[in-house]
Amino acid sequence: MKIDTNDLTWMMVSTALVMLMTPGLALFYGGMVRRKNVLGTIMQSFIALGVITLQWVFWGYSLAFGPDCGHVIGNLSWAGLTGVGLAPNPDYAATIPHQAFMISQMMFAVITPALITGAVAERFKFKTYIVFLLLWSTFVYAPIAHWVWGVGGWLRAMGTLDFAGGFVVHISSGVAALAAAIVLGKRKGYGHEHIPPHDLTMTLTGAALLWFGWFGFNAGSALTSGTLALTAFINTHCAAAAASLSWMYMEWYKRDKPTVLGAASGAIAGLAGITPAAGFVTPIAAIIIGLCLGILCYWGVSMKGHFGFDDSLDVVGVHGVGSSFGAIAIGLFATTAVNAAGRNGLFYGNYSLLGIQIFSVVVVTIFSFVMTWLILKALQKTMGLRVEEQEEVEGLDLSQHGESGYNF
Amino acid sequence: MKIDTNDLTWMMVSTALVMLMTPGLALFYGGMVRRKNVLGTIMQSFIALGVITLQWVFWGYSLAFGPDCGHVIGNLSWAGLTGVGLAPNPDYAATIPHQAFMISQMMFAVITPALITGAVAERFKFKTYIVFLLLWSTFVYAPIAHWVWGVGGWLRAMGTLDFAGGFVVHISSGVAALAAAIVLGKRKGYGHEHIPPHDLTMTLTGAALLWFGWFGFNAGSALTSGTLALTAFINTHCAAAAASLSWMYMEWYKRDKPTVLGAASGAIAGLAGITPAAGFVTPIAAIIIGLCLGILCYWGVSMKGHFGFDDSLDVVGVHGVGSSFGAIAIGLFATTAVNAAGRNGLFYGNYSLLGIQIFSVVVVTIFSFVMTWLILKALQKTMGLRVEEQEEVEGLDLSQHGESGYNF
Amino acid sequence: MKIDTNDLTWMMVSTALVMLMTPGLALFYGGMVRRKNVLGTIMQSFIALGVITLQWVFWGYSLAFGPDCGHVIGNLSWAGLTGVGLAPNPDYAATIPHQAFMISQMMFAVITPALITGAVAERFKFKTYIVFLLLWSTFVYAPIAHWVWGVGGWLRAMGTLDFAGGFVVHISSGVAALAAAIVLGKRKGYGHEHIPPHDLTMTLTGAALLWFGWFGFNAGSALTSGTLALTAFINTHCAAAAASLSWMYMEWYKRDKPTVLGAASGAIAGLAGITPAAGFVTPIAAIIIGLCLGILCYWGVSMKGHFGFDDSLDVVGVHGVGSSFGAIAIGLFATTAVNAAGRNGLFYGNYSLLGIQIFSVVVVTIFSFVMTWLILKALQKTMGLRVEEQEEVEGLDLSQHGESGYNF
Amino acid sequence: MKKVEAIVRPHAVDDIREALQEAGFRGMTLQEVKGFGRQKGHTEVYRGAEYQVDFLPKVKLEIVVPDGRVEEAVSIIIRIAKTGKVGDGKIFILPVEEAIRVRTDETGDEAL
Amino acid sequence: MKKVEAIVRPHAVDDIREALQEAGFRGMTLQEVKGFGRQKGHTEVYRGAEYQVDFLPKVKLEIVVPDGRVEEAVSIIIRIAKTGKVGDGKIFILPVEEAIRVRTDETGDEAL
Amino acid sequence: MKKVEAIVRPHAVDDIREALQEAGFRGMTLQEVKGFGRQKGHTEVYRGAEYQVDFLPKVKLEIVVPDGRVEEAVSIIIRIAKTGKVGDGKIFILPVEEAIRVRTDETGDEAL
Ligand SMILES: Nc1ncnc2c1ncn2[C@@H]1O[C@H](COP(=O)(O)OP(=O)(O)O)[C@@H](O)[C@H]1O
Ligand SMILES: Nc1ncnc2c1ncn2[C@@H]1O[C@H](COP(=O)(O)OP(=O)(O)O)[C@@H](O)[C@H]1O
Ligand SMILES: Nc1ncnc2c1ncn2[C@@H]1O[C@H](COP(=O)(O)OP(=O)(O)O)[C@@H](O)[C@H]1O
Repeated sequence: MKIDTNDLTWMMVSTALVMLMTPGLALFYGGMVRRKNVLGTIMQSFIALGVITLQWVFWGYSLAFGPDCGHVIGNLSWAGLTGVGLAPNPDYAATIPHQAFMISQMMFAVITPALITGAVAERFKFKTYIVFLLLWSTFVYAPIAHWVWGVGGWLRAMGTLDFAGGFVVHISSGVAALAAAIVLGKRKGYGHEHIPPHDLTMTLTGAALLWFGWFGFNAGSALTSGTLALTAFINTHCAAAAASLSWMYMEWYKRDKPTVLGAASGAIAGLAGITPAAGFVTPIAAIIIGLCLGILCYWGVSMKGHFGFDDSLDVVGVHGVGSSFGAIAIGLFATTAVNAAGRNGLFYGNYSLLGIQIFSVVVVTIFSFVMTWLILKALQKTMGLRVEEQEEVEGLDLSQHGESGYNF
Repeated sequence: MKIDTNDLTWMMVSTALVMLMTPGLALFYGGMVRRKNVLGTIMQSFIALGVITLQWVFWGYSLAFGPDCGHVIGNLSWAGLTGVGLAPNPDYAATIPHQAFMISQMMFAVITPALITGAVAERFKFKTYIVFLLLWSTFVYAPIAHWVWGVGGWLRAMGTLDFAGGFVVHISSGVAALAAAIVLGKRKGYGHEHIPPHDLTMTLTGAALLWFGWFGFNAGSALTSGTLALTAFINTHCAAAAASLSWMYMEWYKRDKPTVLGAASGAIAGLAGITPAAGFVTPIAAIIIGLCLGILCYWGVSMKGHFGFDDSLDVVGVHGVGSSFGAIAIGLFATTAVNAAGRNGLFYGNYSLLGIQIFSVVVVTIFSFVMTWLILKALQKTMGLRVEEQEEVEGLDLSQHGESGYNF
Repeated sequence: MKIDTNDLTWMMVSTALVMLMTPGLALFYGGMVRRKNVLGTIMQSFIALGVITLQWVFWGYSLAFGPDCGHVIGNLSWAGLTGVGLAPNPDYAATIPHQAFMISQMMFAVITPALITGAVAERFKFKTYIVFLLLWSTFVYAPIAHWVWGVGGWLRAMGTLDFAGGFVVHISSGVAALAAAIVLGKRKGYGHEHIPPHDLTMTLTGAALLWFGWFGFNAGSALTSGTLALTAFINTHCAAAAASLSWMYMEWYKRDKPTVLGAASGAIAGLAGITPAAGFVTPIAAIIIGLCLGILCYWGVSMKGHFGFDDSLDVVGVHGVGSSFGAIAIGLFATTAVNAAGRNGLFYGNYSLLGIQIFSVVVVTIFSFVMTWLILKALQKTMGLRVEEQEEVEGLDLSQHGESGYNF
Repeated sequence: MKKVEAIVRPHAVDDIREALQEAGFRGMTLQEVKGFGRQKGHTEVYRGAEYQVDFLPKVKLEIVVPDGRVEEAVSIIIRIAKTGKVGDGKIFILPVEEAIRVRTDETGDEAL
Repeated sequence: MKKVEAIVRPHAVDDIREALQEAGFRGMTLQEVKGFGRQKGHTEVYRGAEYQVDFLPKVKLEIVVPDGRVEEAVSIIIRIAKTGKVGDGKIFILPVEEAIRVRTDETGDEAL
Repeated sequence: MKKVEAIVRPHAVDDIREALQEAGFRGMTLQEVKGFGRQKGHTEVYRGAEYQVDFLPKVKLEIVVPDGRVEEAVSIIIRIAKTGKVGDGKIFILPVEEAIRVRTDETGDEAL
């Protein structure tokens, strides 16, 4: 197998872009919490870069992509990057070094558990969080990644399509967020006190970095440079734009005022939602999907109050709802004209794909929910999940890290 | 036509970089307004990503670059990306998919009207602004882009040189900014109250992202990777550096203190000014042009007080003055040694180019001014341009969006 | 020599990434100072983009990389880019234009003196700083760059390995920082007053941009796209991750609370430390080096108090200590399996390299310390190094630039 | 008239405001302050350097009331602000000679 | 001596300062405060959740003046701060027993 | 009881707090304020537009003390805050009618 250095260039760029998304997420979330929790919130994303990077090298990658065990998980023969070298592994990417594929996948593994933290913002005990990161990534992320993308994975074998991580990244974390919000319980004062975002300019900056990095996330998932990457690139941008408009429109329509946080939230919803579909649909379809995503996720977020859980930064409503819709939309809009390696959806005459996609959403949802629930319950019993009430009042920055974000 | 995937890689990277400029601009402007207007100001840039993206797909691109109608505008046959596919369109870029050209141009179309908002900061009614975005992009941006860059465009036919959008982006928006500042009138309290920037660190962050993104803007305008892109890359950086120094020097000389905002403003002036020339001149010429730009735009901005309009964030003095100078400087410094597809300027023995460039500046200036004026006057009569006085006092964040930037 | 446009694409991307590191550093440092010094601190980095860019074009590049004079410095025959054209210079990079090498090296030259400013934060007179920038870059940076990387440079000839600037960038500036902290003396109130960072979210944002840009710094130092760049890319990321964890662990162990600033500091220590080794070691070695770096630099920073100098933002402890260790670690971990152009280290059976590396660390340390000391003493006598006491109390923003960072 | 100055914990403020409003007090003014007292501060660490932060965030509530309603206001504030732990704060009563409503020039109790 | 405490709208401050200065008042102290009163607050929306913000930004101006100049100071402030709309603010007059200038140890009216 | 209100330079605060504490004053409250007086402000420049900033950052320290300890508190503050340059600040003494500790309902000097 010969390496195509142009593909490699593209993958290095993409990987760097995806790496930037994790700090982007840190800012996106950090701006939405109260001032006293800003560092603690940023840290939950930032430290995932540390923890998951090593986890991935030492066992995570091998579990997710290593030689298949019973269609559900990789074995540990690639642990510590054994056998993961500079020659391509044509099973995953024929034109770039195997290590390039590994590091690019690492960035996905890093951001996924960080996404969950939005649901349990302002109350997660840091020590427990570190352990949660390791457990979740090992027992939830790795299996799902293997099912959907790993050679031998059962969903992949069944024909599930997930271009850039709709199932693996967004549905898995969106659903885990639901479980986490329920197990951890509400923030002190939730529903009663006023808990406004402390700095929306930080959130907007984070959203901008996420959007920028998402070009690497989606277009990089082509694993080569070329027209497929370009299509994913264009779809990503168009869906984000469309969803930010439609979310804004909903706010205008329902409350008379379009908010800036709404426009940014819409963009993220569009990005999360188009992720699974980015390399299977046309730009016009991406716009339609984006418009639906803005409306749907606006509604998803608005519903939160009715269910009574405190998904603090709306991970369920945005990532869970958004990417589930996107994954299902593949079953409608996918066309082999865009990606010969994909299949046609309902609108192109193929009925079966839609069912597979819906089934896969259900499977991943149940698995992620149950596993996350079990992990958290176990941690609750042993280490404790939440900071003490007094620490919560004081804020994570002081209680967990002994620092203050600002000394103005 | 075969696609060169390396060129495509470069174009995807460049396009992502240019996309990042719009949020960069949001921060650059956002830091310069008062705290109560920070979100409203950021939103005016951010939402352009939403609005213009769809406008561009559905009709903007076709008007600007579609098949020529009478040398002044494209027709609508490419609306909705009809016929804009993955094969190259050799009229514009022979080695990358037509869609790659389309999306790269989209990012230029997005940022251009956002630039104008600096002139009317802290007072534009959001609802009207959305309509203004659509009208301006359709009736001012698309024609000018067609004249200068479209196949059949009359300025292009005449030999006007504009490497990366000096006319199309910066002069057009800089002049529109002048019209807008005049039509909208001054901010309440302008010239009387102290209206300082609320967060210059945000402005500096924005300037940094703009500088970074501008590598994509200018070097990406080569539409291929290679020495031409590299030259534009180097010229961009050198002009920015030189202009930031000369602006700083002017402040030191005139007022004894070099400001940080001045150095950042100089950099942006250098970037805007070198834009039209980036692919036609040598690095040493770029430095000379940059040095002049810092001085000239410093002077441009200082003049504002004498004319009595409130170009709040100095779009006219920086983008209008800067890029006009850059466009004319092509007539002096251009050399076919750098770009065989260009022509020589005065210093290389060709007298005619200078005249063409000056003429084009005049034409674009008049057109943009008159059209912007008409659009704004029409909107003033119908929807109203400014927020109510009470809303202006309260700030755009609360009055237009029902949010506060900070809850410290 | 034929240009490989893919390598050129990669170098343009890398160069843009490295450019972004300087504003990243501005934010990293800016957040750690007091509010009244934020702009002055940001400016010290930002203006290096202006000053060193021109210095590099007009004489710096020629001194560093131009035709050798006595193995210690380049001559001035490349001044003003004379002879530095679009054809490759195979002595440095055979597949990209000579100018591409020049501009990529420029970004290294820009950030290096900016790194020093952390040691003398909150007290350096701006006028003197500009002169210091020019002198230091000319008399310290250029020679060291020539010795280590220049054709004919004596350390290069001796076999010193420095992949991406461990000696040239980090040791040189880390040691200069020590000299500067000693010559300038402590901040008023140091050791007595509480001088906390004013905005750690800014510092975190800066750290994120540095990490992101460092992919260009290290992987771009391969000067081609390909497996060597990829290895440097992976090592960079892994070392940063590992060091952020081990620094955090040290804090947890020693003080019971892991700080967010600590995790970010660890990441920067990992990045600075792996820089010389990035293209010579395996990913697993990079992780081991990273783990050591976090511990070592934590210790380096903690020592500061015992020596009684005020290295305000810990440049010595992070860059000096970190990169010295990294440079020496090459002597242990380097393997020609990773880079045929390198050599084996101790663990691969070659004893000589370790000695060379240690010797080079000593040489560069002494040279940088002595030269920096002399330059600063000369400036102290002539222009004065520190702002007046009253100006220090008022802050750099007002006293040096007549501005305030925030008007909240 | 008297000015009731209450220095309390920040999170008690919303409830105090509500309770006072219900009791018919229609105006008050609030500031963020830093308090120093028996309540211990906390330690912050920046790269190994420890700082003792002695001042704690408190809120100062000022409400000018007619002489007859001082006790009522005080008791409402105490009821809500009291947690029984060190740091609950203080209430000071100061004499006010005159109050004027800017909008109407009303003075005295009318102006409150 | 009396302390004149005026709670006014933020944007009136510069003008008040100027007018007082012209009238020969050479010192004053200012703080940003949050006010609650008859003037309505506003609603903020974050992702569909509505919050009523009751406290409004006001500025509190403190100026200690000799007994004889209280009325003058008050009338200047009222002249400029009055818009006639709800929320113009209040002025309170408090007794001051002593004033001392730190720099010179002067006391009484001298110290102002 | 009296309230001692001292408006001083920000950087003097830590030392004053320490000195007062040593002298046995166990509580105080602090606010950042902007002062206007004889001390000149500074000029800021934004893109060529000059602004005169008249208000200077000061800190206001409030400490309620028993009648008998007013002078002691004042002299401690003066000792530390005095630099002899314009802008050192002012101290005002106001009467306080009552003090209450929220935690214990103690009143009078007990509550301080
Ligand atoms: N003598 C005083 N003068 C002014 N403010 C005081 C005084 N004593 C206490 N305070 C304020 O009251 C707050 C609470 O006091 P503290 O002694 O910590 O607890 P407690 O009120 O429960 O005894 C302090 O943080 C400070 O703001
Ligand atoms: N009794 C009071 N004590 C302290 N401050 C008050 C009182 N009443 C009003 N204020 C302050 O005055 C401001 C204006 O009062 P408000 O009732 O809104 O309008 P108006 O003064 O026009 O009647 C309030 O925001 C509050 O800061
Ligand atoms: N009459 C006053 N009322 C309230 N505050 C005052 C008054 N005069 C001065 N101040 C405060 O004291 C500070 C110092 O006063 P200033 O006249 O500048 O210097 P000095 O105290 O040395 O004469 C001012 O910034 C202001 O905050």
